[in-house]
Amino acid sequence: MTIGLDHYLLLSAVLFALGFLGVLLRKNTLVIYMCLELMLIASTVALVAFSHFNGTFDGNVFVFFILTIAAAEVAVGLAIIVALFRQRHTVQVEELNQLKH
Amino acid sequence: MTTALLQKIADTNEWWAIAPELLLACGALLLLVLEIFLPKRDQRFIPHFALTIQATVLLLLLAGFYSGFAGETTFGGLLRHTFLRHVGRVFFLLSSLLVCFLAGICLPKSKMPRVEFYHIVMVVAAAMMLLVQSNHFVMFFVALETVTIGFYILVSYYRDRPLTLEAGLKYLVLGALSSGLMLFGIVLLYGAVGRVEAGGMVHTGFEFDVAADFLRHNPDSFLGRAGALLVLAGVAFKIGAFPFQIWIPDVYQGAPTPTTAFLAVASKAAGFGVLLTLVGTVFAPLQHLLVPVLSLLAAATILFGNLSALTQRNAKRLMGLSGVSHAGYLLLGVVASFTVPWAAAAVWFYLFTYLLASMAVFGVMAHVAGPDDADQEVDHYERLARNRPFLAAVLVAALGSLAGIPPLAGFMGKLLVFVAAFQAHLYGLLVVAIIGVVLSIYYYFGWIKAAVFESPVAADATASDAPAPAAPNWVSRLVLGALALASILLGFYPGPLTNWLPFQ
Amino acid sequence: MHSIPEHALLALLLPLASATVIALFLRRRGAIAAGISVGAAALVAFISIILLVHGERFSTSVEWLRLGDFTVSLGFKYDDLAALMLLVVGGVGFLIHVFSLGYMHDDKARARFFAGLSIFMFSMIGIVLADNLFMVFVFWELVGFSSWLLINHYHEKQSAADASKKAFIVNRVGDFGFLLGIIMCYWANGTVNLDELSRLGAANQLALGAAIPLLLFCGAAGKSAQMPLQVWLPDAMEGPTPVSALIHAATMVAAGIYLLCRVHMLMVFEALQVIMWVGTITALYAALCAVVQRDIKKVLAYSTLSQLGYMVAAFGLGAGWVSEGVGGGPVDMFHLAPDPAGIGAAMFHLTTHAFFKALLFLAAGSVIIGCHHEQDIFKMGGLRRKMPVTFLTFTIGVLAITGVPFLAGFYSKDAILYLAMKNDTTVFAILTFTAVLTSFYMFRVWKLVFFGPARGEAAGHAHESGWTMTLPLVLLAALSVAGGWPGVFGRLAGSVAHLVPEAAGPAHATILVTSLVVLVLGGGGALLYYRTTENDTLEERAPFVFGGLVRLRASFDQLYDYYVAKIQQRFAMLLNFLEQIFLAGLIIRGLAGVVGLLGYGARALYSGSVHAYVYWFLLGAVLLWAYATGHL
Amino acid sequence: MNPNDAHLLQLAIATPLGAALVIALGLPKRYATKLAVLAFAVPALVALWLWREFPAEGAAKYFYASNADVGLSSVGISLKLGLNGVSLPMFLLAAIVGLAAGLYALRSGAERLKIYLMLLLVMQGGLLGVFSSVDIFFFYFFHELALIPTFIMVGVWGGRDRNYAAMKMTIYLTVGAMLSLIGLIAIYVKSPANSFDLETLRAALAADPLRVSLQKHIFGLLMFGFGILVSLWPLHTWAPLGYGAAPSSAAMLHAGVLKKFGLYGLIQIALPLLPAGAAWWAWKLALLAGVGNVIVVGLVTMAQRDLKQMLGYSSVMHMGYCFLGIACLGVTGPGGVVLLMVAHGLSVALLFLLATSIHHRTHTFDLADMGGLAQQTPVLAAFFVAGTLASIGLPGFANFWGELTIFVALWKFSPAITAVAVAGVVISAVYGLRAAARVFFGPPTEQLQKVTAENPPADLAWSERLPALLLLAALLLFGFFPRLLSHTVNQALTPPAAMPAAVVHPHR
Amino acid sequence: MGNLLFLIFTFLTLGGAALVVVNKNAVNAAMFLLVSLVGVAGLFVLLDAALLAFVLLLVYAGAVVALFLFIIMLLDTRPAALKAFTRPTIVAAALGGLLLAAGVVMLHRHAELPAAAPAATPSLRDYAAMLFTTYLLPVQVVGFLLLAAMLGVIVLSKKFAPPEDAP
Repeated sequence: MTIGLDHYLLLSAVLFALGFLGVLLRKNTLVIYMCLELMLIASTVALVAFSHFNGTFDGNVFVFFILTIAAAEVAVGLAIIVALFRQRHTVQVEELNQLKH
Repeated sequence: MTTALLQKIADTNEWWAIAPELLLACGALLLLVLEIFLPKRDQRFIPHFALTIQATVLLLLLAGFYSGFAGETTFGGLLRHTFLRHVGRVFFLLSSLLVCFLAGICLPKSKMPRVEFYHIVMVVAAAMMLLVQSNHFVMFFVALETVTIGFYILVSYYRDRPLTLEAGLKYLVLGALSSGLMLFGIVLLYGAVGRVEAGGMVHTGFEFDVAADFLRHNPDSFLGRAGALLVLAGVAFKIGAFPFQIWIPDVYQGAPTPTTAFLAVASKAAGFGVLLTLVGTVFAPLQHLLVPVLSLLAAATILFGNLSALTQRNAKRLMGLSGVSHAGYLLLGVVASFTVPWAAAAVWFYLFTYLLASMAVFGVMAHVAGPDDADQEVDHYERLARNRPFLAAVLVAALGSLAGIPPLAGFMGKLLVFVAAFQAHLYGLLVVAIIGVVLSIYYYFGWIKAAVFESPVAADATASDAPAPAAPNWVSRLVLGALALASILLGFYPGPLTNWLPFQ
Repeated sequence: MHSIPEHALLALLLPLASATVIALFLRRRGAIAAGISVGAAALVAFISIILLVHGERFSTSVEWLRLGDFTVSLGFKYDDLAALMLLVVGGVGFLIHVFSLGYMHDDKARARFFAGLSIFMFSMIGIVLADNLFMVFVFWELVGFSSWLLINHYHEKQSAADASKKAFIVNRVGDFGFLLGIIMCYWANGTVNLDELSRLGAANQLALGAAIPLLLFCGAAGKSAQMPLQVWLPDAMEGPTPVSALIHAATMVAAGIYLLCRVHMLMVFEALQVIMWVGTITALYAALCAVVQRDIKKVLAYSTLSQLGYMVAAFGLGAGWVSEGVGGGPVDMFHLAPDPAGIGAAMFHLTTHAFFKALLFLAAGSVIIGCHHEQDIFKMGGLRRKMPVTFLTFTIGVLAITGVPFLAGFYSKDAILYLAMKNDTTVFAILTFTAVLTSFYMFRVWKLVFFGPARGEAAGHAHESGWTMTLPLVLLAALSVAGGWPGVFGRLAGSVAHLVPEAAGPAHATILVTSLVVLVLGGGGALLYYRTTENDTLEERAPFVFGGLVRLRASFDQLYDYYVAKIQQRFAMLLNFLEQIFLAGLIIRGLAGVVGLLGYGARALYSGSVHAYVYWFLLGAVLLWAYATGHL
Repeated sequence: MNPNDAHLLQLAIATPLGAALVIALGLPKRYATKLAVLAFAVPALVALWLWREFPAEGAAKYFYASNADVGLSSVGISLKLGLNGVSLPMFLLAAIVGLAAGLYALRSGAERLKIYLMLLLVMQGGLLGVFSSVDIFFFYFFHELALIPTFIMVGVWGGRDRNYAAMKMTIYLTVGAMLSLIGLIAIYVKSPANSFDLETLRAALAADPLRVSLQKHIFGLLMFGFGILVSLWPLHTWAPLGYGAAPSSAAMLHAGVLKKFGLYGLIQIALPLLPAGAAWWAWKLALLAGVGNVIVVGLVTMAQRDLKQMLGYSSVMHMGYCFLGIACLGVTGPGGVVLLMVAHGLSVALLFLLATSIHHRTHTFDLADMGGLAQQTPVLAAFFVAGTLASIGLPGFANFWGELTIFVALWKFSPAITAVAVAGVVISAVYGLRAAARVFFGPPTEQLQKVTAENPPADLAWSERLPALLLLAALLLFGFFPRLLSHTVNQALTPPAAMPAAVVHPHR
Repeated sequence: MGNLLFLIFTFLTLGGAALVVVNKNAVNAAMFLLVSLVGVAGLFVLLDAALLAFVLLLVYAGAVVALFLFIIMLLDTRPAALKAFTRPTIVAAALGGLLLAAGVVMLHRHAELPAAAPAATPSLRDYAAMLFTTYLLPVQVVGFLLLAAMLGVIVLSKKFAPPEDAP
């Protein structure tokens, strides 16, 4: 068996789905946030794989941007979560439903 | 890749073409510098400075500078300038200017730092301007994420308020989720296209033209279709199309009013600018695929937005939900733009009228709102006509325009979109749109009723807990009056806008 | 004034001008208003005489309205029929105007009254002169309006308000058929111009059928108060007495007869049969009702009804004349115009009736004024000496109506009876019996009012009226005497007079004897039977008969009241209920409610839970994904 | 004046709108009322002048025409104004009723009179615009311009139930307006003319008619859209409620003039452009209007106890005649409708005006509480009776000609429907006279005596009398001389090809 | 060899990710995230993108996961505070999982991938050339993005007001 693009793509898709599932399942905002990061990582795996197998290089460069953006996103997101924790003393999403209807 | 080639590419980096964005970004930086160097008591002038920069750039744009690149691509194909995208730039600048104006009213009510708000608004505006001009998925994603992350901050700006932070968190989670979806879509597209060699250069699916070319030749490519639809999902989040509209009311309610305005107007418009760009370039070959999807989205969005707004009594949520329905009407225009070329201009026309009216409403809200930004009930508008007749008049004009009542500008927007839709044979959607318009009359009119028609019983009951509306100062009067007047005059004489927009 | 048609126009417009001037400027100046109105009436009377004497007969018309293939013109058709009618209207109208000067002298709303009279004159003359049916209809309605206005003169009285309303609405019911008939005629024949219709009739090109004449007859039945639309006329006596005399006795109610004569060319056998029977039954019914009335005006009203029935019957009898003369089968009759003998008889009686009934009413008015607005004949009595002129003239009127030889009524009634005898024995019998009744109730009134002791306070202080009231009485009395003489009527009616059937030989004798027997039977019976007491002799001696007649009289009113209150109004209430509850409530509010519920449902989906929102995104993504794979 | 000179027409529309703007910008009340009078009077005078100067021949053409670009030429829209034989009477109607409503409003004692006048002026501008628009988009646009103030006036200055009434009216009329807008857009999109200009559309569609099925659909849209606006049964329930709540001047202008928009649209736009569609719908329309509007609503009117509601329902009923006239197609029926529109506009405005005047004196609209008012206010009674008689179609008033013409035309369409329609005349007489009698005649009720004892009712003041007189005079004028209206209408409606060469007069 | 490595890294990646999802303790989740990232980095190496693997580890393992851990510690959430899943949640999650799995299967089955066209391993110089010529503008934008994010973090956490809202 040769490991080909389809395997990488499958891997990436499973990783993406796992991330999504995590977002669905978990109630801790921090973990949810990690799962969201997983989804981004999944995309980068596919991107790098495509770059490699298609012989194009731009995908790899794009990963740089994605990683940077993800870092910024994490920073901001964590800041929000911390600020929220200060106000509400919880990071459980089911307790964060004051805004509704 | 030779150095010469790279040099050639570097030569296409025409910074002059994005001078407005640069000016804006540098202005934003300057704000920070000023904050550091100015003495504390002079810092209150920084917002004025921000407004001045934006106004200047806006005037430059309006005067026709930087529109000379129409039809060209710059930065090695990262950006493409067309007149319609130039219109988008003007739009974002105008909305950021007005948001800064709103911030000037709202921010002093809390104890938050202010300069950062203006900075981020300006950066986001610049990013939006780049976003609509992008011609390349990398550029597109980077600009989009700049906008999104900027909004994360802006939404949760009142970090001492639980509701604001809750809104921030919801926006964060769902925004990141949609970014993930979109990114995966981009990746799939990239993968599907693979390597394309043309003119001695290697091209990839990141480039809009290349991707479009691929889709034209492989309209059934699963990766291409799936990628396109996932990208669409990301855009749907931005514009608040069903079922990705679900975050809107919570976030709108919790966010500071200026942010809400920015989200409602600029973010939505950015989404539509992007959508128009995408369906006009990359996804144009997928018409057979996208028209049904977008039509369904439009119908569901219109119905769902209007129905859920019907009984809503919180003013900010109401604006959000009604904004959802506006997204539906705009989608109608987008669908029409596949077959009717001028529909894109009609969408922009609609967006401009929406901007004028929404900003006027948010301006009034900024005055009526009490210290708790999230608690803005429609009932608080009781007796507004008696207490603040000017605000009531502006509100009536703006809401009427949003409802699409002639002779206000919003009606013209709807008219153009509907005519385009009719020409595109979208009869079913038109029926839905009309049902939506009729439903919308109920809640807009309910709001007007609360503000203008007096019901003595209700006035007594709610007078106690309703905050007293602030008196608008002369700047507010000027701005709000101008917005309302524009909403009215453009209804009578849409010429200034229609002649400017590329309708032919 | 250079030409004759302009005279006619002047006759039409003078009363209108009078009414306009009064309404606009003279609301509070009753005396001047009265003067203007009477002046206008006098001029009209004068013009009508000039026109009659001048002898020129003409038609003229101008376009009034044109829309597509629909044209209405405004025109005059002044022939002998119109001349006669104009004279009756103008002459009698003028006399009644004069009478009103005295009668209404103390009325607060005198100006309105005279304006109303002028409006009426205008409308009535319009009917008389109209050359086409649309124009007739226009003035027909206006006549109805003036009638409404004048009945409603004492509007603060509930009964007057109700009576006027009833009159107008019942007339509208008749007009419903009338208008349909006109429209049908318009499309069937292409014209409603009377001349054109005559020409077509002469050329046998008319679209004939029973529908058009019967529909037109609806209008006539409404205005002339024929069964079953007779209910309004007795109630209309709520108006001032001159109004009763002018409108509800002499002229307006006769307009139905006049109309029938105008459209005789459209008549067919079946229609005429119907008309004849309606007239006959009305005549009998009204006469029966008149017997039990206590109110002097009501007696006269029923008498008017009865006499109108005579005229209608006379017109209808024209049909039989043809069938006898031609002797063909019913198929042939469709192609033949009816013989105009009916017209002659009807118009003849119309004219004489106008004279003597106006006289009777005015005399009754004089009595009422004399008795300080007492109208109950059982509370009068002995007025013979207190009001000699009134007595004398009233007597002439009674004699005329009962057909005493050589008075006007004698001739016209005989013409009708003769016609009936020749054509239809049953009708003849009924009409004869009616004539007996007529004599009976007229002499009853005569005796009760003028003879015996004064039975009421008011009658005791009765006094003769002033000259403005007695002068018209005298003039009308003269006409009631002479109006039927062949020499006079022939002069007045021109060619119409030639149409009047005249009995000759044994028939003549039969009729003469019949009418004398009728007179003696009815008149003598009443004079002998009734005692001048405060109670109705019939009621005392034969309560069963009396009660039956009263019930007969009331039956129609009860029926109508039942219909209006129980059927029509309840149906309206039911529809209103359905409208409010079902349409506005259930459907509209229900729909709004359902939409509102949907709204609440949609709103509830914004549950505030991030997880729920993520599921929404999942849903969206999965749907899009499935669509991309082609599974959707 | 040159009939091709458009300035006066533009002036007539611009004056009220301009005055409204000036008042909105904060003119003191003293001047505002004076300006309002002027702004109502100018269009009336101009309308009279234009009417007088209107060319006697060729009324199918638009005179006083002008064309201005508003920046919507890409979708075939331009502000084209002008008057033809059909719009001229309607324009005149709008001007007269507007003047009457304005004069009445001045003395109505409304709170915040300035804003009230301003809204009324906007409405008046819109109304004048509706009937002088040749461009069918602007035709719609001006209608909405006039409609919005109505809602606000009902909501702010309305009487009983004003909140619910205003809301219901708004939603109903929006539905109607949207449907008709879609219909108009459909015409634009489907026609080869690529223009909203009615003249261009007529020429284009005469040469190249739309497919029959398409015509059916579009006509259906317009019929129901306009039908809601004109209160076609069973879509009428907004009308009595709305008019019951509306302040007098708004009710006058809406019921009197604005409501005619739909009928006018059907006659000017739908019938000539979509003849096949019209033919297909005619029977359905006639049944709805004949049975629903005339008979059912007529009977419902009879059952009303509230004077204003009754007027509202009676107005709905009379619209039934108009629909019937339209169902006749051709010239006569629609021509009759134009006459009836003008007449009904005048009479219903008069009645709404007087109903309010009655309310000022009796403090009630409940018919059961009234009676015998004529003894104290004979002039008011006279006016009201005149208005009632006009509305029930008495000859001498303009309404008669409209109804008569419609009936005549209807017979050719269907004798049975004609009978139904004419039966409506009886019904209207019943409720009309009943109401007049209830209010004015007979002895006064105890309730009323109590009210009048406290403040004895004065007879009609000049401020009420003048507008009433204006309306009544117009009714009588057109009642006596219907040709003043019908002449141009006839010319405008008669198709040029079918112009009869020799008119056969039925007289010698 | 390549296959084996691929399998190992895949196992690390997916196993780590799965444990992130199902683990009850946030600290453990962060650690498993790290494991997953290491797997991904390995995959990057297999795909001739060693530089990216390095950056990934640097940025994610070094910064992001550390930040996560830091915050988790700071907030001191109790791992035991997790409530049991309710039945609807389980059903919904199962359904969601099924749908996601179906999506993955779809992708695997339907994807028609372009023929492999391997190219030379990019060098650091290539990256630099790209980033500073073709993608210069995005780089600039990202710079502003980072600045804005930094400012945002400051605004959201800095003490600028009276300390009454301190935790």
